[in-house]
Amino acid sequence: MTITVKFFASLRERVGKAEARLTPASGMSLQEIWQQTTPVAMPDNTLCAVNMEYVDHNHIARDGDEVAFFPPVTGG
Amino acid sequence: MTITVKFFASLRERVGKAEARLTPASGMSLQEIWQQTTPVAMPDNTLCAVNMEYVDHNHIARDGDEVAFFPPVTGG
Amino acid sequence: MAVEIHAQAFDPWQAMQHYQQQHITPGKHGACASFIGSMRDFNEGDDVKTLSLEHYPGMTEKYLEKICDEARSRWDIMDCLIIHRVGEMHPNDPIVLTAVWSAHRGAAFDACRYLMEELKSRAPFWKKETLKQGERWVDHNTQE
Amino acid sequence: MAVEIHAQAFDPWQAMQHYQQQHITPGKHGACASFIGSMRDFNEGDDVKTLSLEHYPGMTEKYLEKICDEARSRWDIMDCLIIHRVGEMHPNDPIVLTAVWSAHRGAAFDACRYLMEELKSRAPFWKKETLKQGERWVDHNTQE
Repeated sequence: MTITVKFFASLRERVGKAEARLTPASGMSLQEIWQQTTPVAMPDNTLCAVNMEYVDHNHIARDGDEVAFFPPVTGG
Repeated sequence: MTITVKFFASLRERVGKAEARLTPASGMSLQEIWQQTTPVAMPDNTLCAVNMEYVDHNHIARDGDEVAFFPPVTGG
Repeated sequence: MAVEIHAQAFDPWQAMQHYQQQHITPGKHGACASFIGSMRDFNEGDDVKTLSLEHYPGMTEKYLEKICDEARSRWDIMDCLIIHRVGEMHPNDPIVLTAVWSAHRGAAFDACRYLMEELKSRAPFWKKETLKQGERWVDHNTQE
Repeated sequence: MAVEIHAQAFDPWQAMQHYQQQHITPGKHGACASFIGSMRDFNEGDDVKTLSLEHYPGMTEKYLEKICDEARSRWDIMDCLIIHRVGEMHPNDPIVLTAVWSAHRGAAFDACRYLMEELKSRAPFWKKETLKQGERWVDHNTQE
């Protein structure tokens, strides 16, 4: 299975990449996905989305999912 | 003394005049001014102003005052 | 701060843009909340063809200024603008504009709404509608 | 209902006017409440020279549409418009516009404010400021 991982804004800069691709054997929690993708510790206030919907850190990503990590939003 | 009396909107039409002038010997309440100016009964919801400030019906008008009677406001 | 009574149709968007360009220091405000009230072609279940708006010259401006001053004393706002039409108007014509500029959005939203609510309850304006069946004075304001 | 992300400067007043002309049936709405957020040249006590706004293409639009849908389900409104800038901008540039059309003013005011509050708390946008001393990510939104 393939999972696409995206980092935005300050997290992209901190992690040093905008995107990564994982091919795990089975579903993984977003916590595990972060750890597999970067040695950087996940900041406490990190927000997560799967397929462009907010989810929590324990959500399990599945084949084909687009996972995103980003800091608190500051638009408007 | 001279008091100018103005009527607006539906009250102007009901009373049949836009303006009147009274020359009473002394101060008069707005109730009395209305009665001196028109035989029409004052509608319950009539608003009063003296010199362009809201006042109640018992307010005493003085020499030089501009008194106005009008229905509930409906702007905006 | 400006209060304007217009006897002719006005463009509320252009008025806001012009006012901002002329009166608001660039880069200092973060928020502009505004409200535009327009003439509907129906009221109380009837078709309305034209609307005639009367005011009390002098007192109307005085109360609009008073309401602006109250808003400025209650909220931390930079400036505000009120424009109100009078005379005969047609469906879709803008009737009223209230606009408030401030550093932060909460004050702009609160003050803009305050201007409208106070205007509707205290500023001496009166509406008369022309229906198919004839004319009638509007005797109370519509629901908020 | 429309949600637009603009990579270039936009004129919020013209956008509202155009949207109304094209999408709002004349004479049916009595109220249009709007909010324009603009770039200030200061934040947290520092001078800000430029602001760079990043978003998550796809998710941002999805959440703005979701927020509009929620507003339409909660209040009796006719239409709404959200425009948000992305990319590099300068002090005084409009960042965001939310506008709501309805028959009565209460729904327009409530829904317009809801759009802004929800946008600020849920729509994936991130601001980076350029100061004299260098760049910094804005890590939380300003007070309401």
